[in-house]
Amino acid sequence: MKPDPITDTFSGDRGLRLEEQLLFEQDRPGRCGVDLPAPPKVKSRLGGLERKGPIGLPGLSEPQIVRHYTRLSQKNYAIDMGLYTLGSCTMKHNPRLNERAVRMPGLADLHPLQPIRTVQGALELMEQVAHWLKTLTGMPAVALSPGAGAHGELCGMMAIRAALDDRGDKRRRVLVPESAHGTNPATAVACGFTVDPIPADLSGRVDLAAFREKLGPDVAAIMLTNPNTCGLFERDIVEIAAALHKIGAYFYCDGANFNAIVGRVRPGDLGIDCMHINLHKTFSTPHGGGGPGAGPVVFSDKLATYVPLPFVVHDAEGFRLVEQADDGKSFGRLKGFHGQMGMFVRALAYMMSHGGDGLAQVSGDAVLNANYILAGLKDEMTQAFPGTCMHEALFDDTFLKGTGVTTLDFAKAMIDEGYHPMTMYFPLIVHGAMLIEPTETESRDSLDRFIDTMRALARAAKQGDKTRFLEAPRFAPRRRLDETAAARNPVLRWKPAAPPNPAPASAAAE
Amino acid sequence: MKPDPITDTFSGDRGLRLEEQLLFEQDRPGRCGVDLPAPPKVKSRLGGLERKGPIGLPGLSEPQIVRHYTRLSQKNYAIDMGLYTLGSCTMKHNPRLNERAVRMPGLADLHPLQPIRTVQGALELMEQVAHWLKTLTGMPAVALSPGAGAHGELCGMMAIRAALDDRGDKRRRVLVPESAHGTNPATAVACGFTVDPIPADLSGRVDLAAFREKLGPDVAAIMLTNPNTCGLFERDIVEIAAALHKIGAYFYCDGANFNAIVGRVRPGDLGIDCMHINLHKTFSTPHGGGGPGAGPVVFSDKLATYVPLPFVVHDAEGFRLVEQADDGKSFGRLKGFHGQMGMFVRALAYMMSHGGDGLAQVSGDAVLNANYILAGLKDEMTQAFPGTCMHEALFDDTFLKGTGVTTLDFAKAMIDEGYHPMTMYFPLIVHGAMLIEPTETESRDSLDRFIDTMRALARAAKQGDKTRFLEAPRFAPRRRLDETAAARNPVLRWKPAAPPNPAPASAAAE
Amino acid sequence: MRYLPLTGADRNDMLAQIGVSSIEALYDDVPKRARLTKPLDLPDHAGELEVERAIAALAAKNLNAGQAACFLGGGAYRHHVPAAVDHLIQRGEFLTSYTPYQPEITQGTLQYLFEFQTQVALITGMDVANASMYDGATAAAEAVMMATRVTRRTRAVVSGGLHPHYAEITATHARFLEIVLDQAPPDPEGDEDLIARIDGETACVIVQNPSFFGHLRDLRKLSAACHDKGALLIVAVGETVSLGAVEPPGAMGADIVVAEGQSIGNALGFGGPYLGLFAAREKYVRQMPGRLVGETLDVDGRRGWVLTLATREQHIRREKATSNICTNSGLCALAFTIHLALLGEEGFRRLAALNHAAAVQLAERLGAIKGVTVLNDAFFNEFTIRLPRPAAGVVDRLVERNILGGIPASRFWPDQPALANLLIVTATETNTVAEMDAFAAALGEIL
Amino acid sequence: MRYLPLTGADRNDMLAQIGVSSIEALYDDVPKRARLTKPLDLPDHAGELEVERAIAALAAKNLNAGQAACFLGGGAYRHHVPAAVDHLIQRGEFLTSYTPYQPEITQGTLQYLFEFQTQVALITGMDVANASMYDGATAAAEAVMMATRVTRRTRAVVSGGLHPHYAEITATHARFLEIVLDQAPPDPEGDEDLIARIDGETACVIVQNPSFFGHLRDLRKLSAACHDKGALLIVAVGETVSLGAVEPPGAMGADIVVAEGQSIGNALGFGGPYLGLFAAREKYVRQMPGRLVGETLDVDGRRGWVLTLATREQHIRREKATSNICTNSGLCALAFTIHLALLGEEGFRRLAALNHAAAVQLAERLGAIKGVTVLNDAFFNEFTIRLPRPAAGVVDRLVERNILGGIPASRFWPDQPALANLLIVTATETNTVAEMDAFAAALGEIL
Ligand SMILES: Cc1ncc(COP(=O)(O)O)c(C=O)c1O
Ligand SMILES: Cc1ncc(COP(=O)(O)O)c(C=O)c1O
Repeated sequence: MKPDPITDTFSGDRGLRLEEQLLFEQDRPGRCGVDLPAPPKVKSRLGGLERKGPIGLPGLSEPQIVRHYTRLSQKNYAIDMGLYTLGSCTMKHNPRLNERAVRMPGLADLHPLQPIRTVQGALELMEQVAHWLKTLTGMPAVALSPGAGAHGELCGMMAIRAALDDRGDKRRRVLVPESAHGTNPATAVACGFTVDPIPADLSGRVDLAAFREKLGPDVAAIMLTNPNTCGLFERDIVEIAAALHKIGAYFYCDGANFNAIVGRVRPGDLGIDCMHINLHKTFSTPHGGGGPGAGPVVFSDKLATYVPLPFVVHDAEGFRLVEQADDGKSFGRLKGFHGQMGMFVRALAYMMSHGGDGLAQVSGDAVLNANYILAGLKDEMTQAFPGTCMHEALFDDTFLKGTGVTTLDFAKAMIDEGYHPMTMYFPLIVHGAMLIEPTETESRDSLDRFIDTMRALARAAKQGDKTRFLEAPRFAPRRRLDETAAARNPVLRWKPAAPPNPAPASAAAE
Repeated sequence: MKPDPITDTFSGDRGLRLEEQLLFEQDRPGRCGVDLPAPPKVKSRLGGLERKGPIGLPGLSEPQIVRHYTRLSQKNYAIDMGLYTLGSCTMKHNPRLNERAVRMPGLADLHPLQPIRTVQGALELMEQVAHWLKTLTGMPAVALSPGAGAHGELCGMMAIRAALDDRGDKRRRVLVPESAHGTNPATAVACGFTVDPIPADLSGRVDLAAFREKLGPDVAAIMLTNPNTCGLFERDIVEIAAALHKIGAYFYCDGANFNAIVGRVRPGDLGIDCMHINLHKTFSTPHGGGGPGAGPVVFSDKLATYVPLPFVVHDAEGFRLVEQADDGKSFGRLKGFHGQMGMFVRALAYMMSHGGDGLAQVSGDAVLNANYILAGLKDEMTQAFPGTCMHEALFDDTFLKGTGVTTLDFAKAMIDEGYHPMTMYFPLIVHGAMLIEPTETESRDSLDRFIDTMRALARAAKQGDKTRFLEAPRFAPRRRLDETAAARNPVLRWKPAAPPNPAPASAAAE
Repeated sequence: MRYLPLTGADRNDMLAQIGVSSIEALYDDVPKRARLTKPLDLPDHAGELEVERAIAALAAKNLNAGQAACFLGGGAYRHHVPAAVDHLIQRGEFLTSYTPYQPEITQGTLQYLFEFQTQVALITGMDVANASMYDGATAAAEAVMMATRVTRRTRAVVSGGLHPHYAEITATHARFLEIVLDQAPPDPEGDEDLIARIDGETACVIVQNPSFFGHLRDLRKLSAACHDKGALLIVAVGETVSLGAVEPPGAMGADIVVAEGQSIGNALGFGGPYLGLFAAREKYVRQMPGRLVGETLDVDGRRGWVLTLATREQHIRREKATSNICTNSGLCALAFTIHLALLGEEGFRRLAALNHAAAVQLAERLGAIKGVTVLNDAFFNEFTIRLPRPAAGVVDRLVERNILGGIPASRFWPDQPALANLLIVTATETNTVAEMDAFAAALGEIL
Repeated sequence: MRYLPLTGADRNDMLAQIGVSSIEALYDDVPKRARLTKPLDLPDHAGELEVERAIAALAAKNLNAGQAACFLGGGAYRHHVPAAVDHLIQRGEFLTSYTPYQPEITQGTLQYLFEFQTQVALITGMDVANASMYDGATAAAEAVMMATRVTRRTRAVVSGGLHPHYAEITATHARFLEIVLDQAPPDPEGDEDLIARIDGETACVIVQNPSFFGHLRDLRKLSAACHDKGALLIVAVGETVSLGAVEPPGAMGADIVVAEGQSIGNALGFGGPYLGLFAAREKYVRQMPGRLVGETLDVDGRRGWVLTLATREQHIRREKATSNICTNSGLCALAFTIHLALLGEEGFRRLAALNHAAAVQLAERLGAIKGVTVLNDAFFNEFTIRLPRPAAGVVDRLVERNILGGIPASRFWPDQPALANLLIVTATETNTVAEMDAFAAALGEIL
């Protein structure tokens, strides 16, 4: 097919939008992106287990590698580029100071198993992070080691199991709102519990009556997100905590949304027993294309004795790591070494930057921005639950009814407009849910432009401009991808093509 | 006008291609991207010269700043993205090791006026760079301080003036080939010389006969680029040097193209008297959107006594900086402090990485890549001069004759294909010149793709597919810009718009 | 407040448009008595210079490995990471994006994860690999849980050569899932017999190669024994660089391979964040934990990548998920894949050879000291020596000479006197011969 | 050869396609005897680790300013640069692009240069500014040359308060262009009378504010005197941060302003690369050296930027160019503009206020030492003190106490005994009160 001079190019690239092959397709045997000296001649001590045959790794030079990843990066959307509305994920600005701090050789080039007296500064830093988190949550104990939010959930729920086991209590039923994040039920089961869903009321919060009905002697705990995944504060949280405690159950709070209340409300004052904190959400450590994160868990006195190993203690001789528990109460170890140190450094830099005086402004601005979006959109779109919201604005797809445009289509059209879409179809209790979290690091100008664009899109959908949605995205590096085919016939790694039949020499010469 | 659902968006952004306003248009008074403590109260000693009135700098927060420059960067082409064919500029890969080295606190956080014994490592490093450059060029002396190539030219030509002055010689005529870079004639004049152009022969080199005719007792020097700006080695360079020396004139060699011969030919063996080296070309220091560079100059014995201040010497007590000359022969100072230290560090890292053994491969591959392009294109395009080339391939626009497509149009079409165009319309002696320099850091696959694309474009032009060229670029962040209007009515800075007449309150309420 | 773009005037305007009087009013749902009325007892906000100074002051209280001669391993290795790696992972488009839920604008992340999966499969010799776990230790626990799902059995044999952290975490999970662990005792000599522990109830055997004590073993017999009894063999690799020199677990019959990926592309960083590698035989892919990226086409027929087989994951399957993991180690995986791409076939093999050679040179030096015995026959870049006295005290004395001289086994087994004199030492390409000489000389003097 | 993508096989294939037998054959034009036949006497190629170690070893032989208390200025200033600056300038799209000759794919560079030009014009109080020169010193020389073009006169008065490097470079150029300089003697007291030196032949007066010795002066009378005689007033600023506190040259009648931009956004870096700021009255724009970016529209009517007024430049005008400058200080200008964007109106003013306050605090402490006299009435963050003995020796003694205690005037004027006891000291926002106390105490003890 002849390329169209208006829409096509010969190379397949288009201006600054450049295609990029797989590393494996750029292989040249013998080429290398590093220069390593020849190894000294020694007698092998590999015991005859020398690796045989080629591994299959491609050979590229440094210039190609730099270009490869630069080009790949240019196919991504990121906070650094624009509004990343992905609700529940708190895509706030990641300060560059944090990146500088974590790379200080005195922190980056530290082996986790160095003698304790050579890492006093590192342990002190962990202790400082612990102090900030305990103070901000009003909780007496913290476990720093969990690797992310879901790992923090495991940590908390295991502590609850340990506490139950310790008192010989066999209760296993865990109440989980239907609106909960998928990690909550998955965690409960991974800790040997069973999950009992509780419905939401018309306001998007735990249905208090239904909750009370579920209570019983076999209830081990609730896993409740607060502010919840609808972006709402659980008004009855103090009553819920009291009711649980009355029956000897525990309150696990999913603190993924702590960013909405940090500096203004201490979860410890609400009666919870433990809560994880996503340092990669509330405390601005980068999301890095999917991780790493960190999920420290704060604990009430009731659970503090069961916290996992290791933890830092401080005495006359300095800082120490407790890696084995004397009393046997700790539920054990959950993560290699001492946790996500790099995230502790970043989070500390962030907390110190905002200070005790500034974090309330952080949460306040996050909530303000979300409500500004809510106010700006609620007449064109349909708000899922009435009233103001916390840090994220939730819409359902009622406004799209009859338009032939779905939440998915709407999201893809947002891509064309230069935005990262909101979280879609979550929470599950809202039809065609659209969960928009702007965060506090968005300027008003940015919000205004976003609101204008969303309103224009909503109007376009209602006015029957379907193409804009069904064809979307039109301007992204790829258009809609076939996910069904990907799952039906999974291709999960590159494989060399079968070598083509070499043409007979005579044919080639023709 | 209603936006077209296929080509337009409401926001004006398109997927990952995001528009960005000026900083000044994002101003909010009182907003700030840094947190500085309140200054301690002191009695002002500014002598009544306190700055009055607003400066007019815009207030933005850090998140906005990071986004602003990220978005701006995404409107650029760069070596890190693809083949940057800009001839004469040597757009080779810039190793990241160099960037790491230059940021070591022991080098980056060094004040230029510290006591000499606190900067022994820095001076030793400069001495090492000098040693490498002298050894690679076969010249006995070097001045490190010039800030870029053109500054190096000044340095060399001033040394020649100083030498002439020293012997009371008033000759002022400088021979400059018509193919020379504009900096050459500009430099000669800036040093008080007059410029006498010499033509090229049919092979693209100095016309030897014409050159000989120009010789005379008033000839001060030649400024000759070698390999020259046509990408060719000046075959007669040894004869040219001899002829000049015979009449008491000097040979300034423009070493911008040293990358073609480094490790294979020492300019000192060709009879030159001085030559600048662009560290940002041959030795891979980054071009940084236009600079900074560094232009050290090597000198023959004849000129060595006139080198500028300062320079490093080494004796029993260590390294020293000579900042005042005793003999009064130095032509003086040319640059603040001691030169482009950051470039010395990078260039040293680069030279050490390739080593004495590797630099010949660098130049060899650069020349090989250029010849591969030449061989791949010469039947579809028109080679400016016959034979093989050095590090860059030069074409003229004969192949476009009658197509209605100019070199400029062709370049703009290359943008659409994902390439940074070659140097255009330079050297001046070639009609519609296209000077393509791939450098040695381009892979063969990349060259093959480039050749295919260029051939396809050339064929398209010849087949009358004019739209592709006249409308180009179609896919870049901007299409062709009106340079005439820009020059006719220069807008060189942002100015606040006159405040719009506030609408009367009653009107606003409607 | 350098990170906050709203000004006081903005806030007032926005509140007016929302129709509330103050930000506080937006917190009306919070029980009154739970609202903080005065600032918490924490330091006030600070500028960059002040924060940087405070953290630098903490950093200065540490002895960093670059200031000493470092011979530590034990699951975290000090390798030279090319400058391009850190440069590239800091690009905002990688650093500040998240899980590629919207594939059209996250092809960059998806493609590198697809390449990462391929690399991990290749070096481990396995069919498929996921897009990373938190670390090698948690990956080991996930592997044991996966094996119980695949085999529908609940007993697991744990090698005494498995990193104690890996074993402890596995035990933590096992406890709550009623998986019974048959934990072999610490195996400093590398001669444990695991085959005897396998029976028809065994879901899996988990073994580390090289072991925590540095022993390299041929696992073919063990894998045959496992398969014989319908059990899976899980092989953990603590030092991924070893795979450039040593026969990969996949070639020795492993069913699941987990590994710590830190040692490629990632700094020591006092233990985290790291990344877990997780690879398996193709037939078990639907029981794997973690994310998977797959190839597909877009509506214009152009190749692209998407997250796939998500029905294994918590956000779709909730309580039936193969794992609760959500956020993983994306950026560490990026560092890993870039470093490995730079190395390529040739560099990876050479890096491994350099490491092995360094360790052999070190073993020769240390083994020559009177009273010191090297316990290993076969090893990669790490081995165990027996000293004539407790290793912990020796290590402390070495610190005085600026040598981080290995890990005393007592750090992990403080209560086992039999292990008190054992020291686990590592050499990598970053150790010079001068450092090794200094280490040997110092150790000789101290003993 | 990690930077070279061609393999041996590639080279052979490519040579075959070109039709030559070897790479050497492509060098046929080089005279035979000039071709190197054996490798030069230089070290062989080395890996990253080795190169990094070698350079780190050199770096370790320096005392870096962060390891000491640094009170040095003299045209290079130690300020805190926010981390975002270095992060952003390292983006490959900025770092590895070049002069924006193709505006359609360099709008990023062009826009930040346009913003830079605006910022420079604003802080200097001038109409227009260019896109940077090599450094403040070379910009000063260019300004004098420009003044001779504008006025068609050839005499220039040079203040004794101008940085000696600026003056020396100006003298170097002047010598070859037959510009006659009337150089006033060093002016440590800040009381020179330049007006008396101006006459009808004077092309310009060049003066620095604050002066090299730190003196701040009201230049209004001087500018009136210049303009009276048809001469231009050139004002050099060595410490650009001062413009956040001090009346800008533009408001005091300057015709051309040059400045060293290093102190905003750029590291000390042992003296380079830095960046020269160059601003002027609009009417002189066509005589300005260096690049200019201007606003325009594309064919679709969208705003964009281009290089403009190129007819002033060497690549168009060749021997008639206003300067021979080509490569400038683009990346340093980017660092400058990002830092200044972060500072904004409020931050820039506050930074300047902090600097001034620090210097006042330091002057109080040093002035209180017996035998020490502060020479300045009005200053910004730098001032000159007279010691009872030669400053050079004192500075050496201070180094022993880890204090970089200022710049002895004798470094610049070794032959002028009258200046031997003078020490020029600076304080910035990076100096703590503890450092100042230590400095004062040490100086007191040494004297
Ligand atoms: C409400 C909620 N809970 C838990 C999690 C899991 O956190 P992580 O991804 O850090 O494991 C998330 C993450 O998106 C979440 O939004
Ligand atoms: C042949 C030649 N000479 C001189 C120069 C000037 O060098 P610089 O830009 O470093 O001042 C250049 C730069 O492009 C050039 O190509």
